[in-house]
Amino acid sequence: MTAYLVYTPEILIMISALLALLFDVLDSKKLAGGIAIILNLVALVIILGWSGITGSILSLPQSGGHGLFYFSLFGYMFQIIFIIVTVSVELTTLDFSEYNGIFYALIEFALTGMMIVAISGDMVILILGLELAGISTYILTGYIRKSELSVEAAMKYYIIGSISSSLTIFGLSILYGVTGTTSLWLLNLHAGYSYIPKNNPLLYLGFSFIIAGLGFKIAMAPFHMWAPDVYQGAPSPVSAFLAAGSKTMGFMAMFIIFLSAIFYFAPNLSLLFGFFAILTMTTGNILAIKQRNIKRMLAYSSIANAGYILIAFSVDTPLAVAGGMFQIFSHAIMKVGAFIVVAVVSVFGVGESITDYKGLAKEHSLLALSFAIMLLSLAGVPPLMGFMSKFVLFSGAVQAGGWYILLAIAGVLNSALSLYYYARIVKYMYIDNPEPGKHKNKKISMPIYSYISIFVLVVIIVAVGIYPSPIIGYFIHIASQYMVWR
Amino acid sequence: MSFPVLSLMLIIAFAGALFSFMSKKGRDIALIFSSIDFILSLYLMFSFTYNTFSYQFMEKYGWISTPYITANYVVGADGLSIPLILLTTLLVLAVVIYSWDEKKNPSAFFGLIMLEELGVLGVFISLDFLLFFIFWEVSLIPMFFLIAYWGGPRKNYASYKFLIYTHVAGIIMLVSVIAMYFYSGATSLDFAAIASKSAYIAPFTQAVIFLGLLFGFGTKMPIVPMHTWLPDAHVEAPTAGSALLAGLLLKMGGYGLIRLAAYMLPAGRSAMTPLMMGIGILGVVWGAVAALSQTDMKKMVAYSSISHMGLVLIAIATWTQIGLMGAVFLMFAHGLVSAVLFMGVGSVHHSYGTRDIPKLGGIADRTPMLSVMLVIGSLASLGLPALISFPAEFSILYALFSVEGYIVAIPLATLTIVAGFYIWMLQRVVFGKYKSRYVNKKPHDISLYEAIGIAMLISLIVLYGVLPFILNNIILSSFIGGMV
Amino acid sequence: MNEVVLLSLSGILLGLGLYGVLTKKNIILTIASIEIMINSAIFNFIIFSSYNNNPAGDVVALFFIALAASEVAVGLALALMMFRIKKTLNIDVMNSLRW
Amino acid sequence: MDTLLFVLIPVFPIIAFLVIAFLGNSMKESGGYVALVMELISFIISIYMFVGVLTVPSYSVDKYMIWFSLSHGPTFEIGMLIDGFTAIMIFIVNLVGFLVILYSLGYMHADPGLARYYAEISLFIAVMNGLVLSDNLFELFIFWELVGLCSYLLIGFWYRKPEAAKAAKKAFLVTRVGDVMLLFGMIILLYQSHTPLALNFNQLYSWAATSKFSSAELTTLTAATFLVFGGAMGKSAQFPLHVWLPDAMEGPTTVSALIHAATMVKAGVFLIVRMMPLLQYTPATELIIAVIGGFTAFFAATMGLVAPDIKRVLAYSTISQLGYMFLALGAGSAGAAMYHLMSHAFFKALLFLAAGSVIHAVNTQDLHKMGGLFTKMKITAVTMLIGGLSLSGIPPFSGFFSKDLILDVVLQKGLNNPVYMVLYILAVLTVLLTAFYMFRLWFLAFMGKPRGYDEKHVHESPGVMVVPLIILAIFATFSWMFLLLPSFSQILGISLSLNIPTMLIGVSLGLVGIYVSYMLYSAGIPKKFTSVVMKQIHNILYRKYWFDEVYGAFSIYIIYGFAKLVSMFDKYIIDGVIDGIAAGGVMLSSSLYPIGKGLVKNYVTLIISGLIITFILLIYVSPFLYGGGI
Repeated sequence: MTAYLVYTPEILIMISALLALLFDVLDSKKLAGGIAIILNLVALVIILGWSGITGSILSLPQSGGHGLFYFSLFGYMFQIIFIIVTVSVELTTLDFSEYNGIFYALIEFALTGMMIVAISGDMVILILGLELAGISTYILTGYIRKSELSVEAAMKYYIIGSISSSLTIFGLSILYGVTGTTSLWLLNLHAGYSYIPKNNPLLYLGFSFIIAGLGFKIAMAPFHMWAPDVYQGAPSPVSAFLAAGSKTMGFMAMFIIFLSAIFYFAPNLSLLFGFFAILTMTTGNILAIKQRNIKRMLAYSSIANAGYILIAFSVDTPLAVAGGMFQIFSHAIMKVGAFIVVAVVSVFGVGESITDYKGLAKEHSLLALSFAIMLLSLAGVPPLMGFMSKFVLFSGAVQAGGWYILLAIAGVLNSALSLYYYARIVKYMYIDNPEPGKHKNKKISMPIYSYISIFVLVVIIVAVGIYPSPIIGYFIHIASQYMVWR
Repeated sequence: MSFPVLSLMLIIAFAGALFSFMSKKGRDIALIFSSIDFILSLYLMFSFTYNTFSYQFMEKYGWISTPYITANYVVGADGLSIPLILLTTLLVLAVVIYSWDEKKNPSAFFGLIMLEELGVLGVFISLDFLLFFIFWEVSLIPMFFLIAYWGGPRKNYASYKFLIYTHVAGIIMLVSVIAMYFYSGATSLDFAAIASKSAYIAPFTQAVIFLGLLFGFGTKMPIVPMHTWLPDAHVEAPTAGSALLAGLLLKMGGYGLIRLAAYMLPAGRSAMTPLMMGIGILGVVWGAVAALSQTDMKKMVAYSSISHMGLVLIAIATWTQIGLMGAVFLMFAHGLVSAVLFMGVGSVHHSYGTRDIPKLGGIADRTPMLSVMLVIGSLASLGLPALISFPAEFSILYALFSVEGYIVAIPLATLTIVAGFYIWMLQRVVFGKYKSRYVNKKPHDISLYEAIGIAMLISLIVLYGVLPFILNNIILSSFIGGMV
Repeated sequence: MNEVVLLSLSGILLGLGLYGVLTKKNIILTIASIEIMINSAIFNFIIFSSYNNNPAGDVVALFFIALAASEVAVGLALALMMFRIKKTLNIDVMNSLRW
Repeated sequence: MDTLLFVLIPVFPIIAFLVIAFLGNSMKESGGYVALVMELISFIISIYMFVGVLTVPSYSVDKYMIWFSLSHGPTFEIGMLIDGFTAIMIFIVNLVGFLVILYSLGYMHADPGLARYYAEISLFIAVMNGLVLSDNLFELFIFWELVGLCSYLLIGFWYRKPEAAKAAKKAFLVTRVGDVMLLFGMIILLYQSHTPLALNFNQLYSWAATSKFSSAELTTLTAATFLVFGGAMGKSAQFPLHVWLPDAMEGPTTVSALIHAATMVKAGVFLIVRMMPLLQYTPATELIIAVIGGFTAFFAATMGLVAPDIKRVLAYSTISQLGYMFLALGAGSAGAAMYHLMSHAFFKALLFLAAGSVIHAVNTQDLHKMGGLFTKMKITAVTMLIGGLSLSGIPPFSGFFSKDLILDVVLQKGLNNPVYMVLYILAVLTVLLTAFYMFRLWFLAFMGKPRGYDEKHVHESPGVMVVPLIILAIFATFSWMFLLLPSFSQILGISLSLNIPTMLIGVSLGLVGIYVSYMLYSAGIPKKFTSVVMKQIHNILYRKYWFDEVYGAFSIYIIYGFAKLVSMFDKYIIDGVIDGIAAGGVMLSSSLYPIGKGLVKNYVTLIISGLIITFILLIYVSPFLYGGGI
């Protein structure tokens, strides 16, 4: 029995998904959401308890399910991010009447998939998790059935997503063919054995496919084209979930797979990821400048952030990997917050066009302040969390020396570029006057749950920004552990 | 550990900003809090221990301690920072008084000014790089808003230009310092820790890092050719913004260049000395000459700032005692003088509705007080002895001659041009026939608040011009001795 | 030799799938093409399983067949919603989300 | 003598300045009395000093306090050097200053800017005293600039007149050129001498006396002294920086008398007097000083011949006489220069004040509109005549003796050096010109018939204006008697040794000049010149050799043009590049924008191409970079 205790968080979340389905039948939306949130939080507490303190009940890392699962601080860290993101999104949707129990069920299923990816130790489990999350989010994207945009986004997401997952599977199959095992951790163990050829072109081909497939999930250029469309078309909470959760899952999967791959051809991957890092961040930032739709802009900003995070894959030192994880974490928090704000202000009749945000601070000062903090944090303005994570990440690149410093320079220049479009929105909110006829101030009840989630996220952003020491230390610890496995 | 006066100053500035934002009477709060900060900085100056080559009023608390990145909350002051701290608190106080009659959203206005004080003070007192950089960036945001909200017709362009330029400069500087940190193998991001190791970095690496720092700090100073943001920002900024921008923000560049670049990377500095000299001299000439052809008074003053900052760069490049003393003193002097000039120009704009030199004329007729202040400001800026800039400029020119010889003729000759555009401006604007076709038919002389704000600065301009040793002794006894 | 032929077959399947995705205008056909792509990957697993004398690949293939089926289900549902709104299954009309 | 008492000499005028500056607007006329009383006290102290020094001719005291010091560098100080030269100069400054303030009570009566006037005059006297008392070059430079500032402010006193504003600007900028040279010289000297106290005169002297200069060091020293002389050139309006002084006549006449005749323009001479112990090691600089001085003396006098403005004639005369002083200095005689400085101060102040009296009466400065004033303003006419005779070097007026001393010194030097001989001839010719233009002025103003002024209102000036004239006339006549005092001669190192032949040449040329002008002008304005050559010469002189035009063109076309170019460069090149990059980014953004056209197929195409790129990078590109390979 105790052997199954380790699956408690996943099981809890699965239960919450089923309960949500049940309550949907009973037409009790609040209850569905509430129970999902509570169970998620319980799971979160458990994971925090396991991972936060050394000498917890689990000795990490350890494998389970005959090698199908692998429990590590590293995985738990990502699970924490997934749960925070999901809970924030769910809290927000409690305020909106259009989301019912099915929504919570789907989002909990997606969360389950993500959680499984985080602890997966085998290709099968990895793909199952990815697909579970993927299929749930395809549906979530099309959740507003009446909306043409929503459905179209779902369709596009579905097509691109399934093509990508087929590419991923294809790549994994080649990996299996060359190495003879589907276990990723075994793969890692076997990597040192001489019978596995190091310079097998098939292996390169396999990894190319995997990169293309997972590049879709993390919205890496040139696999990013779907992201703006889908983020724009999807309901805002779902966009938040996609940008913060689904993308993080993609990175998680990449971390797991390239744990072994890096052994085979680290320098080649280094160059590859360096190239994609610069391409992705530049594409994201350049294209974000001209966007007129706030959600598209946030999507491009998300693409740019993927570029920054890719630096960690390229540099591949403990500090850089820690920085990459920190950046993943902070990006998830900031992006989910930003999308939630977008969702909330739409309730007040503010459209999705960037110019609709003009003069927002005059009417919704708290929302505007939170949004400003999130945007400035995304831009990397100190002393917010986004600055600290970029600082650690670029420090990692600089520490590695050599041409990696170019990555850091490209990163900082891009982040300067990004300041332009983030600051523009902040300026719109605080300085410009509202365009006439906008801001039809719908009289509605206060979206109190959304305010709570926004408040919590802002507190995290500011607090981690001001006192980042434990978080940085935690990430460095995880990163070192991750590096040691190699 | 003694009384944590430096942290207290930061807290007061922050509290002032917070309360100003929240209160309806932002200006009263800003006045009270900035006065307290000013008094505290006077306390700093008077309780300063002479002839010790170490930081004083030190406070140190742990902040970030991880295997790779260690940073602490360390603040302290020495002879380099004390004048700049004094300048900061004084200028903010003067600006608050000067802008007393601000009508447009005053609470936010004064809150931003206090926030600016927080950032700039933080830059001058923090002795840890991460802390330094945080304050560095904190100082940008309020200025961006000051320009973007209270600015002139092209405020959009100017505010973004300011933001992007200085932000790019900041992050290039960030990367350089991180490189310095890792290449030196320092134990933490403390200035002291980096400084104790950084001299052992390979010379070529030092030179590269130094170049990055020069770009970062230089853009802020600004040095040619990264200077074009300054005139635009000044022209569009409100008077208070211009005064703070020229008075304080430019000094951050010079300060950083001395403390972080030139001091910590001796080999890099000596490799880059010719470049710094060249750029400095180019800046001196460029700023002065460009100022000559400006018709907008604010733009003219802005270009003269570029010229003066070129002198500061030269002084740093000489790396001699007298040169550095001159650099710090000139930064202090220029802070006061440019603030006076910008305030004067702001009042001209306020009274007559234009700053365009050809459209003005004979304003001494209707606004004598304002004219006197403009004259004094101009004279101080062109380096008239017995006013504050002269000892500084002389020291720098002397240092330049003692290092590079007769090349000093170029900046010296430029002094004529500097005098030229100021005196010419005075002839056209202040003197001559009164022109009656102004926007304001009945121009009024400056208000009491404006006058007090300017007069505070002018009195110091005269005081330090006549008795420069008050400040020089602090600069010399502490920081120079420790550095050169 | 055997493997090479079989792998070529799976490669051709992948190419066919891709060709279908790129050329077919009908959403249903596109979904079918995607299925072909997934099948090529599954086929790969089976080939390698026999090549490696390792049953894991076969197991994986079984898993993924189920997966592909659920994916198709969702795809068809979405296509249905699409048809309700746009009254067409032409994939090229899906361009209201752009720049 | 209590040296500390002399600190008070500049202090009292400063008090006057502060009082008038802050309370002046409510004080109106009484501000003048404050200034007068304070200046009187200073004047009395300076008499005390003068007398004291005359009793102890070798008196030389240097009192200083540290200003600021560097541990690896010079110590800057402020202090007082009191010796014979100081005492003489202080005496002149305060005497003329006092008289001018007294005179102003009448002359500036009811001017709206009265408070400003007295404040600035007091400030000027204070800083001029400070300049004279300075014991080091650095301190001297500070006061040097401050007197320049006062000069600037006072020239532009009637700032509503555009000409006045323009003249003030010109004065400031032209002297600024000199000041910058002086600053340069100071920097070189400071670096070269390494005196413990920066640029302290006494220490400089002993440094120069004790060190053995190599030829390279001598070159440096020559450069330094020449640059210091550059400062003097600006301040004392020597060729080619003379252009500002005639224009400076836009200021009130009292200002011209005090600043632009008697005191400030002498600062350059005084500076070189202070530098004489160094100059003796640099004959090249001495020669330059002599050449420029001698040439300026002649050159300015020629322009004085035709100037129509009464004050401008005197201004050219001042330039010319300052040239004499520099000639003397160049010839190595500080005493002769100093003595001429003294007598010139008296008679030129007198001439200006008298001219002021005339202007006060007729309300014009144009000589062509005067005439026949002798009967109406007898005291003014007579005192001005005395001044004119003194200027023209007619015995027994003091100008005769001082000018003769200079001619004598130059001649002595000229006997060994042909350059000085040429200069001597120039100087002698200048005597002729001087007498001519001076008496042209006098005859045009006081003789002949009235030419278009309001005759009814013309009357002698009030007592406060006349008394200074009389006092100055006495000094202009009898100041040569100082030379009879042995101690005075000892201070200056000269004596009243009459060299009959040179004297005769000088006096006779002076008389010829007077005679010619009498022939031409005693009956009014003569007919225009008929000869083309004369017309051309007249034109050249009248247009001041086109110096203003050339300088104007230089500043407008060269400097201002360059400035325009630079700001164009900023605007179009630098900003153009930056904005271009920004615009390029935006354009790139816009052009990348529609990629994909929102069509899934295009997205898939991109994904496939990305896949191919990945494979190529992995398998082909990386191995080349890392030396690995498949």
